Amino acid sequence: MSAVLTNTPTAAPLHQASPGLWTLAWRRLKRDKIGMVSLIVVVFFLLLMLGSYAGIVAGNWSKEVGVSYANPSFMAGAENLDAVKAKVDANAEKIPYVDLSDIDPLAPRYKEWEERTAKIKITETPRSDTLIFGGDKWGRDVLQKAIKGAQTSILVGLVAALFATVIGTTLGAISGYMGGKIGDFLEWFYNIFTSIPYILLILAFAAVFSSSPSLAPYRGVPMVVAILAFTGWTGIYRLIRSEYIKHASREYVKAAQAIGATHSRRMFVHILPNVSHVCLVQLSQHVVQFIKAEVILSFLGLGVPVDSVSWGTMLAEAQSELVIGKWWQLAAAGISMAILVTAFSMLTDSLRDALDPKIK
Amino acid sequence: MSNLLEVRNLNVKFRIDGGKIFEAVKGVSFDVPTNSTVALVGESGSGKSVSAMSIVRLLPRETAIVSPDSEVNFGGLNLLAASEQKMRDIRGKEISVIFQEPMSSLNPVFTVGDQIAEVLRLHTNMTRAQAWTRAEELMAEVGIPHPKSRMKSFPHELSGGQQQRVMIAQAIACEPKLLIADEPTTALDVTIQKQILDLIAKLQAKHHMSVLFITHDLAVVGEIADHVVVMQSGEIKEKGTAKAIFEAPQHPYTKALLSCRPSVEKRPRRLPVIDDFLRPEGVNQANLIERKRGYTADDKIVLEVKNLSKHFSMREGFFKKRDVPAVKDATFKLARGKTLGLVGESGSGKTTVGLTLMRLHEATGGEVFFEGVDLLKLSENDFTKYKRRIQIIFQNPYASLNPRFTVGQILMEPMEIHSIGKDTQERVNMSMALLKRVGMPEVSFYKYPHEFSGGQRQRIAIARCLTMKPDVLICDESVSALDVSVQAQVLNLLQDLQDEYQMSYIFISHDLAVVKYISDQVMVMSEGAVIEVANSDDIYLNPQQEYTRKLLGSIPKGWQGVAAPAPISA
Amino acid sequence: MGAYVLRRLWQMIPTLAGVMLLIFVLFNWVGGDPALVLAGKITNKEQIENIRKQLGVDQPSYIQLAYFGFEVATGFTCTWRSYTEKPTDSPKPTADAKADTKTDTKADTTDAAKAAPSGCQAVRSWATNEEVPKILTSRIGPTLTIMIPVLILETVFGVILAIGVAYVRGSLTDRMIMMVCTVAMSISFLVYIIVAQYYFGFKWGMFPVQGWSDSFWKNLTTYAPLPILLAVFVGLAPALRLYRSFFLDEINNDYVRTARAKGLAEKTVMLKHVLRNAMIPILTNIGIALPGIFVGSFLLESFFSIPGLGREILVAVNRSDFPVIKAATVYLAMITMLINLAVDVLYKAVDPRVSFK
Amino acid sequence: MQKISEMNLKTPRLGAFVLKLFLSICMLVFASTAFAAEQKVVKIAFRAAENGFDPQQIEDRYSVGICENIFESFLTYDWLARPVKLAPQTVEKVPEGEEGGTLYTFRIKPGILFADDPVFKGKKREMVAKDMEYAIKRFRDPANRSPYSWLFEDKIVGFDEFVDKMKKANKYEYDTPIEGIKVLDKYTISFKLREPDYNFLYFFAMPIVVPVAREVIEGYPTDTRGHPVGTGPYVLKEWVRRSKIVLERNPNYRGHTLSTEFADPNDPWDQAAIKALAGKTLPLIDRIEVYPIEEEQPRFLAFMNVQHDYIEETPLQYVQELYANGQLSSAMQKRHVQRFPEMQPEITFDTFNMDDKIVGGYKPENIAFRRALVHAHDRPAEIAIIRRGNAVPVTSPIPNGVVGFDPTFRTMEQEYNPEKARALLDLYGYVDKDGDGWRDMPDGRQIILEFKYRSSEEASRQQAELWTKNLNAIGIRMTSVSQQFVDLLKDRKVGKYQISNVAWIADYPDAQNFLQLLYGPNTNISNDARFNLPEYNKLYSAALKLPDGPERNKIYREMNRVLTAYAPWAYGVQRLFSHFINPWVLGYKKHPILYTSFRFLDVDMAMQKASMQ
Repeated sequence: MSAVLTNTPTAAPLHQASPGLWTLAWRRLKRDKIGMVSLIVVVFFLLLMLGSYAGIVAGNWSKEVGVSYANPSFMAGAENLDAVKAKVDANAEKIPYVDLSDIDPLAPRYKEWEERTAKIKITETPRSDTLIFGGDKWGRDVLQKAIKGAQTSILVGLVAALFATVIGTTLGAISGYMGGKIGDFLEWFYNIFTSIPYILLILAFAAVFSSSPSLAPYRGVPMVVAILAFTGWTGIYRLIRSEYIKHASREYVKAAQAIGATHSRRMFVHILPNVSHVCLVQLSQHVVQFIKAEVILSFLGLGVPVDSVSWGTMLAEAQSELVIGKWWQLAAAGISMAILVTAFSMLTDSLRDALDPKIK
Repeated sequence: MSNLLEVRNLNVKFRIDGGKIFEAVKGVSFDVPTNSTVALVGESGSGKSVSAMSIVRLLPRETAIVSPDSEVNFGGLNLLAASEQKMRDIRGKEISVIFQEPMSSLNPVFTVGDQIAEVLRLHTNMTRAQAWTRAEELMAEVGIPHPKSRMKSFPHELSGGQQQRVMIAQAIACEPKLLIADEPTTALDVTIQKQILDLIAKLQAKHHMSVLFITHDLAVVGEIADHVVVMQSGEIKEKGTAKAIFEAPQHPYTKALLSCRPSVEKRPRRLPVIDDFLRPEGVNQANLIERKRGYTADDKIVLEVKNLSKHFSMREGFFKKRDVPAVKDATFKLARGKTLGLVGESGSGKTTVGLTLMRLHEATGGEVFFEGVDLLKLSENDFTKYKRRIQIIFQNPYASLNPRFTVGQILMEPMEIHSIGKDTQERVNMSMALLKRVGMPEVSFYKYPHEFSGGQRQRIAIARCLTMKPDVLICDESVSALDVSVQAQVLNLLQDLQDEYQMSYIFISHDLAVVKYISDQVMVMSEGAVIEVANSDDIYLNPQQEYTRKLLGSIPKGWQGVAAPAPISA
Repeated sequence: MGAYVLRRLWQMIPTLAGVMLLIFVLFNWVGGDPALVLAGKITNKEQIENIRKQLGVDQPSYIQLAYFGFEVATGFTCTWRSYTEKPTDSPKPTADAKADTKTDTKADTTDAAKAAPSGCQAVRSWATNEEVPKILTSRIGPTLTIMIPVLILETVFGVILAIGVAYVRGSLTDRMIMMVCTVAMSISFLVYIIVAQYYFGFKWGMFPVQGWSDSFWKNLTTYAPLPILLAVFVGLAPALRLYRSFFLDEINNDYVRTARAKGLAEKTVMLKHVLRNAMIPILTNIGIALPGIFVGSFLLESFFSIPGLGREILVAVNRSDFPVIKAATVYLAMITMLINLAVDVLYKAVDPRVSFK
Repeated sequence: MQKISEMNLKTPRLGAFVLKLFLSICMLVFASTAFAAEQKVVKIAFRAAENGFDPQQIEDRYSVGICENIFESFLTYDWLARPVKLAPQTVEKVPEGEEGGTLYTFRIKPGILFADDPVFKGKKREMVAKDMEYAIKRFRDPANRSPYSWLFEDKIVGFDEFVDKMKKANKYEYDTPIEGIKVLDKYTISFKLREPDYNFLYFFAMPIVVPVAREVIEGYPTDTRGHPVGTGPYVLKEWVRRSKIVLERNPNYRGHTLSTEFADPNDPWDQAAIKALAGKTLPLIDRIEVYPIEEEQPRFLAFMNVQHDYIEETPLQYVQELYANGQLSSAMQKRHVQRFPEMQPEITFDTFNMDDKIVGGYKPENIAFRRALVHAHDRPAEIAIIRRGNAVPVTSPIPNGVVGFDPTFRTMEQEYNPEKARALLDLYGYVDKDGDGWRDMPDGRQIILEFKYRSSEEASRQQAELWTKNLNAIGIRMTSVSQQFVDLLKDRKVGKYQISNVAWIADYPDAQNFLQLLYGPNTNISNDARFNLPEYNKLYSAALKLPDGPERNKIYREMNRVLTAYAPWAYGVQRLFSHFINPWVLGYKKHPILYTSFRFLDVDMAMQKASMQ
């Protein structure tokens, strides 16, 4: 339709782009202080995520800049727990090395090797005793790690929610709009998923996906996303379906039918924009839900692998650290997650208020 | 006679979105004399309900602000300043209220007996058993059959009329001095409306109470009111005795309201609208000339419907399905350039006829001939090219336009689908022209539906149909949701367009007066069956069927002059 | 109503079949090779083949599906052999295994070309060889010991608080409570458990750190309180938010205005009219949550060493103990459907508008 | 008593009835607690769940650990002897290998009874030679799917043929005799081996190679794992699978004593054990409650909160809390808790897939590549951080504590030295050829290594992290893939991996149990590195034919040298476990091979009661 607007006749009276419903919703949102603050926090996290993705932020998260479990700077005075050095038996040092030269295929080049070795010098950067928010067991900066963890967790949450929304919306739209046999079939499909308790469904999917040899290449983030999306679409489906049923009987859709609009046109051009706010709210709600789920899955070892750090793997690691008094990783992961999730939930509430035509 | 209630300088404001303030009632003052009926009349947004609710302080407390210098004196007490405890004693005992939607106004999970007894137990010292017995008596008094067994019914088990009777029983239980009736009959069918109005009148007389009757319908006012207060945009335009208002209206708005509503008796060429009365030159007398209506022998028939039926199937018990007939063997003809009115109460199947004709529902049986082709037998594809020939305008102007489309998109969509106009530019031009034709500024093209009022939206919906130049236009309750003044404008527009394009209308409405005004022929339906089809004048003057007679008899007669009691000085 | 219940039961069949199909597709096609789970740390091909044969995973998938259906229907599993091989002598029949002899005699006469069951016995866990139905029934007790109090407390507190909050809606108190709820909901359950177990259980010694006994009372009074409190605390915030929204929805209804117009005090309006109506969506919500109590909270159960179903399922997931997961899923799906039906029938008690058609 | 109840009968008022009921419940509760107090009870946690107690069906340490107490193997280990030493348990003496180490004859002590069970129909059932024959046959019955069937594969004369015959008949006939297993009389059984095997006797010290009564196995055909009936000191009293195991004294048990012959006079633990247990008829503990707790925090906190008597294999991250810088924490000192350090006969290692195109191969450059990886692997960091100091590096596949361990075998080839690693890679042409910053193969192929690790195990994950970090540091690209335990096993078995880490604990305390992991013909069975070097295979076969002694040790040393040169494994560590024992637990001395200590334990009940909740 944008073509229409660019082709407007010059004769047309002076006009200003009239505010559509989205614009109005945005205006309403702008008036909502809590909503705006939440939005800023969420956007901040998203930028952080993009930044860490691009390597601008927390690019050095895996660098071991501190000693093991370096104290947070604000606790600089506290006793640092030195990693226990391997106790080497003093006698062992005196035992001569075994000579392999008679059987070692590398023996002919021993001398060359030694010479080269002498030339190589690897210098280690000194490690700091304190880090801003403390260090983990390898001496990595917990704050950077939390940012990197945010990247994974948010990515998983966002992408899984996006997929779940797409699945739920598509199926819900078809079922709600078409009804009849197709609707019955999709309802059946939906009933299957909902008659299994959600936790069990996730665990069953996780058990199967993670032990499937054919899915092995997709382990890690893609698999967590798939597990969450395949199990999490049902709520969206239900809502979108009822919205479609409601809208399909609305007069504007009847009017579209009357003027000869095709089914797909009615489904996607007419109804979809009118339920899109529901999708959006569902999307943001599911992001929250999935971020929380990712944490638990990762904790159980069914989520992302440990080398791609996430809030879940951080919490799994931090669990044992609390007992030995190294609380900062738990706090970093827990608090950053709480901030994002709180902001996201509040944004969802505000979005719902702003977008819902009823509350206006 | 003294005044039971005096409203003085009532100001009510609402906090709305974005910290803005909306002034709903601006300095309203009126009296309700003892033992009389005062009607508060106005169109939507006039502030009539807000005024009434602020008397009993039932406005939403989060948003409503009643200005402190307002006064509502009831028996020497300023209700607006009374304690909440005092108000609770007054509500339900001294002043009762009945509302527009009886279904939602009754608590769905309690029996009606409980709900009536509750108010008795609250305000009197009756025991549970006494209250129950008294409630039963009240049920009988408001005319509910088998009150004993009905007491144990839940609201949803009663019909709309009975529900409203329960509301009334509840309201009069403690013999209040004042009954506030907020549009109590608007949601009801015309025959039920009459019964409820009669009941209120009867109870008012019997219990010597006063009634503050809020309505938009002047015809109803004429039947019951002693005093009339006319409101518009939060202000009182005129107040006086019913006689004074109906016979000698002073304010142009009152005059307009009185004359723009179609009546059964008169059928001017064009209905007068408010603007007519505000102009110095007044109403164009040429428009008031009576229009002749009716089919004639040489009318060309464009649409012929034979034995049209539509059944819906409902599930019942284990596996069983039951057919519920919505339309039974409807047969009628539509002449070119003429209007067929379809009247009936809710559930009569009149809307189903319209939707089935357009194949928005698939018909169960029958034939619909359009230019010799049976539309019902066509394949989906073949039918597409006929779609533009028959169009429909729906009831709810707020729901029939896609809120996410601009008006331009709405108007151009059918043209694109049916390849009307050779390119976008031409379509834009045609849309602009049509907008102008239906009385909308061209700039509307770029706006969204939510920026328009109900009447304007209905114009846009009409313009959308006009893009396809249809032969038949089905108006499904198209003016029912509009205020009377707007209704008149839209009816005029429809009439003008018919005159201009020689379109045929199927005009579906529950409003007998409007149907009478606009139709050449009228078809009366009841419970899916066609009761009677005849030229409109014939049917109104000389109904053949008992049902038709009953229906016509229920039309509020408006001000009859004789029925009203002697005016009482304020 | 009888007809309604009958029809609903009838409608469960395709859903249940679907659940079984889903589980089958998931575990038999997507899932890994179970034989390797069962093989030990030193294995050879022959052993693995032998296990595959015993499990029947070498059969075509439609036979496996039929076999799975049989398992679900009867709770029994059978050893599958192809027709060329004769079944072994069944062990001497004992009270425990009456089914053996019956199916064995049948197997002798089975049509060639068909796979025949022999040596039927209850479906067993791959890991512990425990009968799966027994696992499910014996683990349900501890789970319910935790979850029923959780559900009751959560509902009671949720409803009471929600009424209170809805009563002062829009006030600062309301906004603060809602804010606290949102924040409380944002912290991972894991954090709560880890921190609470450490501080309440260990540091401050208010509760035992973990454990379970054979005595129901001891469990309920000693071991269950901390997990229950945690679950209630975590569940309360979302419940409160949800119930509050139910109350607010109801408050905006016309009948509330009618009740006020009658002169009822705000308290009566809330506690009588609104509460009764809000109970309908609340009941729906409980109905949705109810099947979940059978699964329990696997996190709580593993952290507090509660021998419940959730922990069992988690262990099964970690060990790829497919029979346990499959059976738990199918049977819990059945329970869920029955609970849903029961809730729908119960509706009638709360909502007179419901009619069974 | 009678009088009281009569009185109550005469006043059948509800109140009185309730009162009586209440009183009797109180009495009952009191009585049961009083009774319970007389029993010596030990409560501990297992770190993982058990699978059941049919000795011929299980392999996990926890189930086997329970079996140790219910069943009795022919031989066992002397409780205090270090290094471990075989001792007779139900046989009269440890037999000598006859006919060049191919014939072993056991004479069972008469009068050893199985625990009572309904299948014995009230009669006492004596354990006889036939029971062992039956048990051995069970290992290869396909129905049992025994993970240990390999013990008796290619081992006893006629056994493989017997199994083949049974398979053809599709019927496992226990009554058919096997040539190599002879029941000479009621109490005598002999085994004839195909090849000499001096480790064969160790099999008979395994708690799974134990006689079982055929009536029991056939009496509970569907649940033999739930009905263990043995001759051991304890019977399974209660079993809530995966959450509670209760053992109680076996009344039919004849009792055993602590042998002090090989005790170390300088070892305080030995002396404490002697003081507590010597001369007494064991066992002293009446009831043992074992709770499998898989989460580490609760298992640890349960000990800290004195819910359990001792904690074994304390999670490493918590050890520091109790024991740091060579001494117990003050809190533990106050509680008089003792720490028992234990080096178990196990090692961790990373295997390279020798068949892989990048990490495999026997050519000098292949060897150089692997050796470079080994040098790059920061084992000191692994020990310090992953193991938190609770480990020592190993230099050969043979851990300390098994027969054949050579404490003088020290190599520099397995030591962390990134400079050497870089030099070696440069030397053999593993340099960056395409300019992407990562090293490539000498022939120009890209190197992207993949490290497969077990997803549910924290240490395994951290190991993956460390490897990735270390290799990236020397310019080799590596990614890590987490896998469910089962899949990892499978991929390793079929050679679908490049590098992966694993641990191996001794089934029996002989080096052969470890060295077989690299024996060429064991590829696809246990040789996950798929290492197949004729030199090594020859040495392995030669060692098999020799009894323990300097001659065999020489061969072992040679084998270790070969392995060091070819580097099919990167050696990891031998872990140091810490067990913490409350002061009322007496005589505790953990045996390196046997998993549980209940049979040689006592408790100071007064102290226990005062401290435990």
